[in-house]
Amino acid sequence: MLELLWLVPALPLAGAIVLLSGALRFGKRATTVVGVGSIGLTLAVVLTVLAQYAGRHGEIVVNHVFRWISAGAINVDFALRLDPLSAVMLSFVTLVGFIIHVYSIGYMHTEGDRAYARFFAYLNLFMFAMLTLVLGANLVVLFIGWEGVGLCSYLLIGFYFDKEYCANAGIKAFVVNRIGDFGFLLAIFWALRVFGTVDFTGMADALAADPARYAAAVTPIALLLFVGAVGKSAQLPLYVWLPDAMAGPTPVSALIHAATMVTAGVYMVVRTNFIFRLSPTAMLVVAAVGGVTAFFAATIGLAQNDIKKVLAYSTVSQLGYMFLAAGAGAFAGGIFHVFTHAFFKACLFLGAGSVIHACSGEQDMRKMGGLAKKIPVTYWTFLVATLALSGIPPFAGFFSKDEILGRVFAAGAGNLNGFGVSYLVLWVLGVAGAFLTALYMFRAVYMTFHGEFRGGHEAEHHLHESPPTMIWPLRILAAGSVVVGLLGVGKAITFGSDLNWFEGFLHHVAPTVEVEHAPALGTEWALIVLSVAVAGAGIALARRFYFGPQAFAAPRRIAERVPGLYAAVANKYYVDEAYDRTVVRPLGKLAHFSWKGIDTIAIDGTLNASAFFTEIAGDLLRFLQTGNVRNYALLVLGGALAAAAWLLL
Amino acid sequence: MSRGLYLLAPMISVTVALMTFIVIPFGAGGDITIFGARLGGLIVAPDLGVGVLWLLAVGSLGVYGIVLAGWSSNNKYSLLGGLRSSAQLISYELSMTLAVLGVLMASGSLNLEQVVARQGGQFWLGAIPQWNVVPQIIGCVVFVVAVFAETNRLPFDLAEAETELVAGYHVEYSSMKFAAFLMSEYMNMVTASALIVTLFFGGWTFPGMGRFSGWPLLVLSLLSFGIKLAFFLWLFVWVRWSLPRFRYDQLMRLGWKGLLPLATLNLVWVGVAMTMGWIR
Amino acid sequence: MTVPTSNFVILAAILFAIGAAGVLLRRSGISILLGIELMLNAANLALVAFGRQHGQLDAQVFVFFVMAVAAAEVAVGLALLVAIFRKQQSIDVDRLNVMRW
Amino acid sequence: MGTAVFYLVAAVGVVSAIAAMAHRNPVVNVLSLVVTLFSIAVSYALLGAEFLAAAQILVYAGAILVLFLFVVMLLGAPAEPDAGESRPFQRTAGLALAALAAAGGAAVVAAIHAAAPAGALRGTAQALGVMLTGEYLFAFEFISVLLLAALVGALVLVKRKH
Repeated sequence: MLELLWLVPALPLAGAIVLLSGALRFGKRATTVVGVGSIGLTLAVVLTVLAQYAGRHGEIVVNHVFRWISAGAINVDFALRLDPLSAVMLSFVTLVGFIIHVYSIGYMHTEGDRAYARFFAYLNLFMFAMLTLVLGANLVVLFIGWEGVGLCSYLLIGFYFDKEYCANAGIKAFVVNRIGDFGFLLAIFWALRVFGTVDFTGMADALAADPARYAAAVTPIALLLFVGAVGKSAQLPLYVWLPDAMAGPTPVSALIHAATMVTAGVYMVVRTNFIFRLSPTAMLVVAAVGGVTAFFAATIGLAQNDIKKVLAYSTVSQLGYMFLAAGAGAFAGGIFHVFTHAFFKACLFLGAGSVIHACSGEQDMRKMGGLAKKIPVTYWTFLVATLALSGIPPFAGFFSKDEILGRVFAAGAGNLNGFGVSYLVLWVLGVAGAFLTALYMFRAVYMTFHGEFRGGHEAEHHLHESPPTMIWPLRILAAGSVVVGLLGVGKAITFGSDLNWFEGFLHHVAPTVEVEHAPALGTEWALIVLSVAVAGAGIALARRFYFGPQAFAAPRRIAERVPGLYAAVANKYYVDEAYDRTVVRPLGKLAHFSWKGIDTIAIDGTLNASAFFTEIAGDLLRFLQTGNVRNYALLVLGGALAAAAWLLL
Repeated sequence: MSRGLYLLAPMISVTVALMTFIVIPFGAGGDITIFGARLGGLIVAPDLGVGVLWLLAVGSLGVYGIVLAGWSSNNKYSLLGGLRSSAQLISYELSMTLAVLGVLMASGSLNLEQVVARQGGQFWLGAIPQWNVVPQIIGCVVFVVAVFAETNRLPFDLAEAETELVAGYHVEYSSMKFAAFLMSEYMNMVTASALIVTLFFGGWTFPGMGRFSGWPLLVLSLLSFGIKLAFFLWLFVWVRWSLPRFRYDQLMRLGWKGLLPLATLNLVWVGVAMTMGWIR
Repeated sequence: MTVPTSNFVILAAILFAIGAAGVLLRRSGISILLGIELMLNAANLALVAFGRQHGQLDAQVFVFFVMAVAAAEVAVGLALLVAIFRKQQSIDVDRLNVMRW
Repeated sequence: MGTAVFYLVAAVGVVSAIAAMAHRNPVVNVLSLVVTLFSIAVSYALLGAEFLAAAQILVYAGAILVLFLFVVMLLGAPAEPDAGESRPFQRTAGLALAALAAAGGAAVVAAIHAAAPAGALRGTAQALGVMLTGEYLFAFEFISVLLLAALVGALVLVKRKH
C-alpha cells in the first residue's frame, strides 16, 4: 500500500482536472461527487497508508515517482517521502481538508453552478498542492507544493473577483508571498550549490557526516529558508496579507489560512530542522520573530470588530507560537501545536462561517450578540474551540501551548546556545500573548453569542441554525479540539513518566534540542499553573469588559483615556499604511517612471527613431531602384569589377 | 524570312545525320593488316573516347535543321511543324538517353566497341547470346520507341503530318533541298537501326564467331551486322504502314508518362541486377 | 603542341566582355538570357583552362555543375519570359518597370 | 596543329559571339550562340576535357538553346520594338564596363603567361564520374534537387490559370 503513496496527491489533482476540464459546467451534484469524492478517496488512501505505516517505527519511506531534472551532476527526482513528520501532517491535512470540503457543500450551496464548480476545483487543486508540499522528499518538490498552495490561495482569496477588495486581497497575498518565496528559492539554490542535492535525506546525511564543512553555509541557508517560511506563515513583517485574505469564502479561511497552508512555513522549518539546529543565530531569529509576532498579533486582535479578522490575527499569533517553539528547539512541540491548532482553529473558522451564514453575511461583531440561543450547536462548538485556543485544560490547546511555553522557559533557563536571556524575554512575551489570546477570544465569544442582538429586527428574523453538512463538521472538529491534545501530554503533567506519544513519534526526524539543565518538576508545574492562571485571568477580564449589563463600558473608557494607543491598535499599528508609504507607493512611482520615462521615451523613442531613419534611408535609396533590369545588371557588373579590382590590386 | 537560314536548314540535317555514324563499329577486322597497319575494329573514329556521348550530342543537333526549316519558310504550317518537332525531340531524347545509360552501365564503357565486345562470344544456358536485349528488354523497347520519335518516323511524324500540316516543316522545300531532308531522314533511320543493333543486339557479333579469324571473320561480321540492320530497317518500314499517327497530346503523354518512367525502371533494374551479380 | 593557358583565358575574357555588353545593351529579354549564357560559358572556359594549368580535375566538375545550374536558370528564365510576354505582349525589359517606386 | 585549331576556333567563336549579341534577328542570335558554344566545346577538347566537350554540346546545343529557339518561335520571333537606345548612359557605361572586363581578363593573363601547364589532363567521363560520385556527391545530389525545383518553378510560371 505504501507504493500507492503517489495516489495521495494524484487523486485531488485528478478531481481538479476533471472539474476544470468540464469547463466548470457541471451541475452542483456532479461537482459535489467529484470534488468531495476525490478528497474522500484520498482520505481513505491516507488512512490505509497511515495504518500500515504505524507499524514501521518511524522508518523513512521514499517513493520515487520519476526523475524530474537531470542536468550534469544535479539530479532531482519527483519523490514522495513518508516519515513521522509527513505522516502527522498528512493525517490532519487530509482529515481537516475533507471535513471542510463537506462543510463547503452547505456553505457554498447558494452560489451559482459555475462558481460552485470553480470553488471545488480550486479546493481540490489546493489539496493536491498541499499534499505534494507535505510529501515532497526534497526541497524542489516541496517548492512545487509551496507555489501551488500560494497560487490556490490567490485564486481562492480572490474567489469573488468581481469585488475589488477581494481581488486586491488576492493580489496582496500573492505579492507578499512572492517575497518569501524569493528567499526560499535562493535557499534552494544555495543548498544545491553547497550540498549538491536538495534531497532531505541527502542533506541531512551530508550535515551529519561533516558539520564543520558546511558551517559557513548553514546560517544563511537557514535564514533564507526562514524568509520563505515568514512569508507563507504570515509572520512579522510579512503577515499583512493574512488578515486581508479573509476576503475569501470562510471555508477557505478555515482550510488555507488556519489549518493547512499557513502551517507550511512551520512544517518547512521543522522539515529542515537538521539545518536550523546547527545554527544558533537562525534558531534565535526564528524564536524572536515567532515570539514577537505572537504578542504583536494578539494585541491587534484585541481591537478588531470583524469576527474573521479576530480569528485571522489569532492565527498569526498562534503561528508565532509555533515558530517560537521551533526556535527554542522544540520542533515536535511546534508541530504538535500545528496539529491541535488545525482542529480548533478550523472549528473556530467554520463556526464563524456558521455565524456569518446565520447573520446573512454580516461579519461585524458589533451587529451581533445573543446568538447562543439561536444557534446553539455553533455556540457550543465555538466555545469548546475557544477554550482550546485559550489553553484551558483539558482541551487540546492547553497541552500544546503549555508544551511550547515550557520548552521556551527551559531554553531560557538552560541557557540554550548561550542566548538564555533572550529566550526568557521571549517566554515573557509568550505568556503575555497567552493572556491576550484568552482576552480577545472571549471578547469575541461574548460579543457574538451573549447579550442582546444588535443587528436589527430584519436580520434577527432570519437567524437560523446551519444545515447538517455544516453542523457535523463543527461537531467533529470540536470533538477533535477536546481529544487530540491527549496525544502529546507533557512530561511534567504526568509527573515525569514519558507518555508523550507525539514527541516520541517525531523523535526520529525532528528530535527536540535538549538543554543541559532541565527545569525541575516543581518549576514545570509552576509554569503550568501560571499559564492556566493567565488564561483564566484573560477570560475573567473579558467577562468583566464584555458581559452583562456593564458590557463595553470599561473598554470604551480605556479607549477614551488613551485614544492614541487605541487608535493605533484598532488600525493595526498602521503597518499597512507604513508599507503603503514606504514600499508600495515608491514602487508604484518607480513603475510609473519606467513606463513613462524609460519605456515610452527611451525604448519606444529609440525604436521609433530607428524606424524613422530607416524610412528616410529608404526614401533616399529608392532612387537607385530604377525598375530597369539592365540598370541593375550594370550596377552588378560595376560592383563585381570593383570587387575584383580591389582583390587583385 | 532569311534566305541564309532557309538554305542552312537542310544542310544541318544532312551533316548531323552523317556525323553520327562515325562512332558505330560495323565489323571486325581482327588481325588483318592492310598497308602495314593492323585493321582492328571497323569504325570511322576509333579514338573518340566519348563514343556514345558523341552520338547523343550530335544526334540532338538534328533538331536545328527541322526548326530552322520550319521557321525560315515563313509559313504557318512549317512553323507549327518545327515547333512540334523541337518539343518532341527534347522530350524523347530524355527517355532515349536513359535507356542508353542502362546499356552503358552494363558495359562499363562509353566506347561502342567495348559495348559490342561485351555482348559477343558468350551464352546464357548455352544457347541465348548475351545481348543486352535479354536482361534489358524494357530498355530496348523504350529505346526503339524513342528512336522512332527521334527520327520523326510514323507513328511519330507529327512534324510532317500530311493530313494536318500538309507537309510540315518542309512544305516550302523543293528540289535538292527537299531531297536533302528526305536523305537525312533515311540516314537517320539507318543510324538508328545501327544503334539498336549495336546497343542491344550484339552489334556485328554472331554466334560461333570464335571459330573464325582473318578475312572470313571480317566478311561474316559485316554480314551479321548487315542482316540485323536490314531487319530493323524493315521494322521501320513495317511500322510505318501498320500504325496510325498519334495525336500530339498522346505523343507527349507517351513520352513523359510512359517511356520516361519505364526507362527509369530499367535503369533501376540494371543497377540492382548488377549489384546482386545477376548480370556481369 | 599544347595551346598556352593564356590564349584560352584571353578568349574567355573577350567572350565574357561580349556577353556582358549584350546583357547591358540589348533590350530583348531573350538576348539578355543569351548574354548570360555566353558569360557563363566564358567563365567555364577560363575555369577549365586554369584547371589544366594547375593539373586539377575539380575545375571540370565545377563546370559540370555550372552547366546544370545554367540549365535550371534557363528553364525558369524562359518560363518567366513566356509569362511576361503573355501579360504585356512584349519582352522588352525596359517596359518591365512596374516594380519601380 | 593544336594552336592552329585554337586560333580558328577562337576566331569563329568571337565572331559568332558578336553576331549572337548584336544581330537584330533573335533566331540568328540563338544560332550564332550555338556556333560559339560549339567553339567553346572544341576548346574544351583542346584542353583535354573531352567529357565536358561532349556535355557542352549535349546540354547547351542540344537542350538549352533548342529551348531558346522554341521560345523564340513560340513568341513569334519578336524583334526589338525600336532600334534607338532610350538610355544613352546605359549604352556608354555598358560598353565601358564590358571593355574593362576584357581588359581585366587580359591583365590576369599577363600575370600567368609565363607559367607552363602542369601537364596533360584527360577529363574522361570515368575520371569525372568518380569525382562526382565521390568527393562531390552531395553537390551532385543537390543539383538534382535544384533541377527539380527549376522544373516545378517553370511549370508554375507558364501554366495558365483555369
